[in-house]
Amino acid sequence: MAKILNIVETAYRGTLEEQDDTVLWLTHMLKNAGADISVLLRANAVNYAVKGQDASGLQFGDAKMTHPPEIDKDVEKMIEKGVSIYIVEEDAQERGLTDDDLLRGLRRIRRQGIPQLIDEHEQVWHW
Amino acid sequence: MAKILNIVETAYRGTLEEQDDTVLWLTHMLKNAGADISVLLRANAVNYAVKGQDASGLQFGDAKMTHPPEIDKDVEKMIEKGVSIYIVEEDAQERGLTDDDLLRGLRRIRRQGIPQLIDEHEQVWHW
Amino acid sequence: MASGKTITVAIMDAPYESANSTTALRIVQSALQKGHNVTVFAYEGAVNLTMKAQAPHPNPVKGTNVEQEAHPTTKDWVSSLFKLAKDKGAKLDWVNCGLCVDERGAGDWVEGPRRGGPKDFLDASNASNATLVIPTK
Amino acid sequence: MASGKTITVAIMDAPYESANSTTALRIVQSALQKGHNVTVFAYEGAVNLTMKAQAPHPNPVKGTNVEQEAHPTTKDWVSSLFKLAKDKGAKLDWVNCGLCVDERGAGDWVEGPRRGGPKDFLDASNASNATLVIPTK
Amino acid sequence: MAKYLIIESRDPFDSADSEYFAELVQGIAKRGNETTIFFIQNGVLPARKGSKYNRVIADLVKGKVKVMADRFSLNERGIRQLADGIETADTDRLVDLLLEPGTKAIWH
Amino acid sequence: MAKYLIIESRDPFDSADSEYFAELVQGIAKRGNETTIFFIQNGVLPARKGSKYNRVIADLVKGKVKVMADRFSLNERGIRQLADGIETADTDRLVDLLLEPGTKAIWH
Repeated sequence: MAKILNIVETAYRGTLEEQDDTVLWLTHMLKNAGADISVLLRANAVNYAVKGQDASGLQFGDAKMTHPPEIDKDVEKMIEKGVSIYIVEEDAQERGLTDDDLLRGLRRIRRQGIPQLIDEHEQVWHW
Repeated sequence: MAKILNIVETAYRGTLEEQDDTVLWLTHMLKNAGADISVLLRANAVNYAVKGQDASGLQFGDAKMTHPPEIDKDVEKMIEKGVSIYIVEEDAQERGLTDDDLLRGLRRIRRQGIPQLIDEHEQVWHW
Repeated sequence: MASGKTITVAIMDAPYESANSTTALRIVQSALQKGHNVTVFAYEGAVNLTMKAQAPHPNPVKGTNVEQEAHPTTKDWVSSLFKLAKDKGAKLDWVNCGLCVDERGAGDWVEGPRRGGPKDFLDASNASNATLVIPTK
Repeated sequence: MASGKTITVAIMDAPYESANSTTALRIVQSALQKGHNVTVFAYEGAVNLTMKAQAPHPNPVKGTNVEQEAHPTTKDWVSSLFKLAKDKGAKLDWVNCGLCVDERGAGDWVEGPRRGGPKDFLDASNASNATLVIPTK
Repeated sequence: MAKYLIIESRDPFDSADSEYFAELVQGIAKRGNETTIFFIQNGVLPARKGSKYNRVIADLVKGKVKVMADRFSLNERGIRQLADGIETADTDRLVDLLLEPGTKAIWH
Repeated sequence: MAKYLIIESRDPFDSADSEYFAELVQGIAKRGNETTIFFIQNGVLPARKGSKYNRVIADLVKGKVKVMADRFSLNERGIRQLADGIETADTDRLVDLLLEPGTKAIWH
């Protein structure tokens, strides 16, 4: 079975209406279907690994959004399931993120290490 | 009636399926409806003013695309109808465009002149 | 209470694809809540926001069924905004661009919106206190 | 003539919104023309590409009627690709992501596509000679 | 003199147009216009204290541009500490700003 | 050693990610992989001779990356003169490259 690397770059695209990030959701589904899959969070998607993301409180007329996206929890669940979640250190630093801001269990990678990571996977899907 | 400035920045988004650029098309419709409207082509949309754009030749199975977009001609028609089409000189230069590449009848503007242009219009719509 | 003021908003993004759609609906919500009239010109992909056939779905990742997941649909959000307008004595005029509807097959929509074109947007803008264009990329 | 090779392509963009959709269909066209099998996994907005209710429209800017304008619809392009596959003895397997279809109300489509989910994409990819993911922004 | 309400939904990490746009906003303010920039969606990302683009915000503040950030977008991204000079606001406030007489609203 | 087919649909004028991505492609090639970058859609904009980003293309060529540009996308934008080192191609060619054994395709 092919080793898959899902590279997630685009962040917060339609997440409110979807109640999640569609690529993380897809990754989770593929893992559940037996895929050998890892995730690389890069560019703005490093923010998906920030603790305490809170998208609650939306209301349109009398329609309250009772189940907002909880992307930090989605990432945590994937880590618990054994999905390796890599995060690009420079991308996090540029965005003002410190270790205290980030979830536990992430795998840090430097930009210069990405070509090797890509080489180690048979399928590389950049979303 | 309000003077409107339509700023077009995004380029070639869905133009093949639409057979035109949807914002230029909208501008043309608004002009026909009596609007006092001008266009500022900036960023990649300066390429809409390039002569000889040719999107012909697409075919899917036996479905030939007989009426491809002709964005240069659409811009020309708007100029003929009296719509002022401004183009940002630096944006054209950065993209390797010379005067020979561009349609006639455009109004050149430098980046530093854009705030004044914006001030001269009551409605400024950035697409 | 109705303020007598009107805001016109043009939107272009298809549902579930962009943060813009939710922001636009938040702005409409805030305006109606304050009693302002709102005209929405739904252009291109945004005409899909109001499609009647939208249905909530369960979430197999979380193991929730349709009821537990409470997945929102944009058509329901728009319907709620129409109700809010009525409650506030304000007017919500939602114009779906007709030609955009045709090419997308998006003509069967919830109660409230009407079919129109660019001229409706221009007329609304001229008659409004403020116009905001929210483009797509 | 059928090559026996298979390409899997994942797409996400809604019709009329992005250059990606047309490029994806160009790639499918080239592959089928060469006799390769193609699996398309239409995710999120891309499930709207095949909607039966799509209809061509006239162009009031050019003054053309529906016939003169010959406005393409993506459903017709996809239908033509199914016919091309048949002519070449190749297989086009077009999978519309079911949950994406539900939330968009995009369930009534032209002949050819089938409903599926992420597992279909994974299985197709594992059985393919090449996989290409065309994401959206 | 007019009032400008610039709504910035893009961020310089992703959009090559974002830094130029900040300059444009400064150019508008320099002509004596009362100018507000309102960060929303990913547009709030540079607002986190310590981000690489805090200086762009500092320049805007120095250039007499009023800088606001949408509270919901900040919470959504877990942004708790803001760069100096930013006021948090919501869409209720945005609507009030939109309706101030003589205001031109530009979304980016 | 693998083969990489990188399909670049973005351009550095619009996308702040585009220049970094060119570096990533160089990094992949430097590991000894046979690497092709295929410009398509707005991704062809830097390929026009005289564009500000011709140097990025020159660096790729120097770094042993094969550089191709989609002919349709070039014509669509009226790009007639290309920067040095670029081969024009079409989606037929792209499909052939995709199917070369051991090829990983990455779209950007």
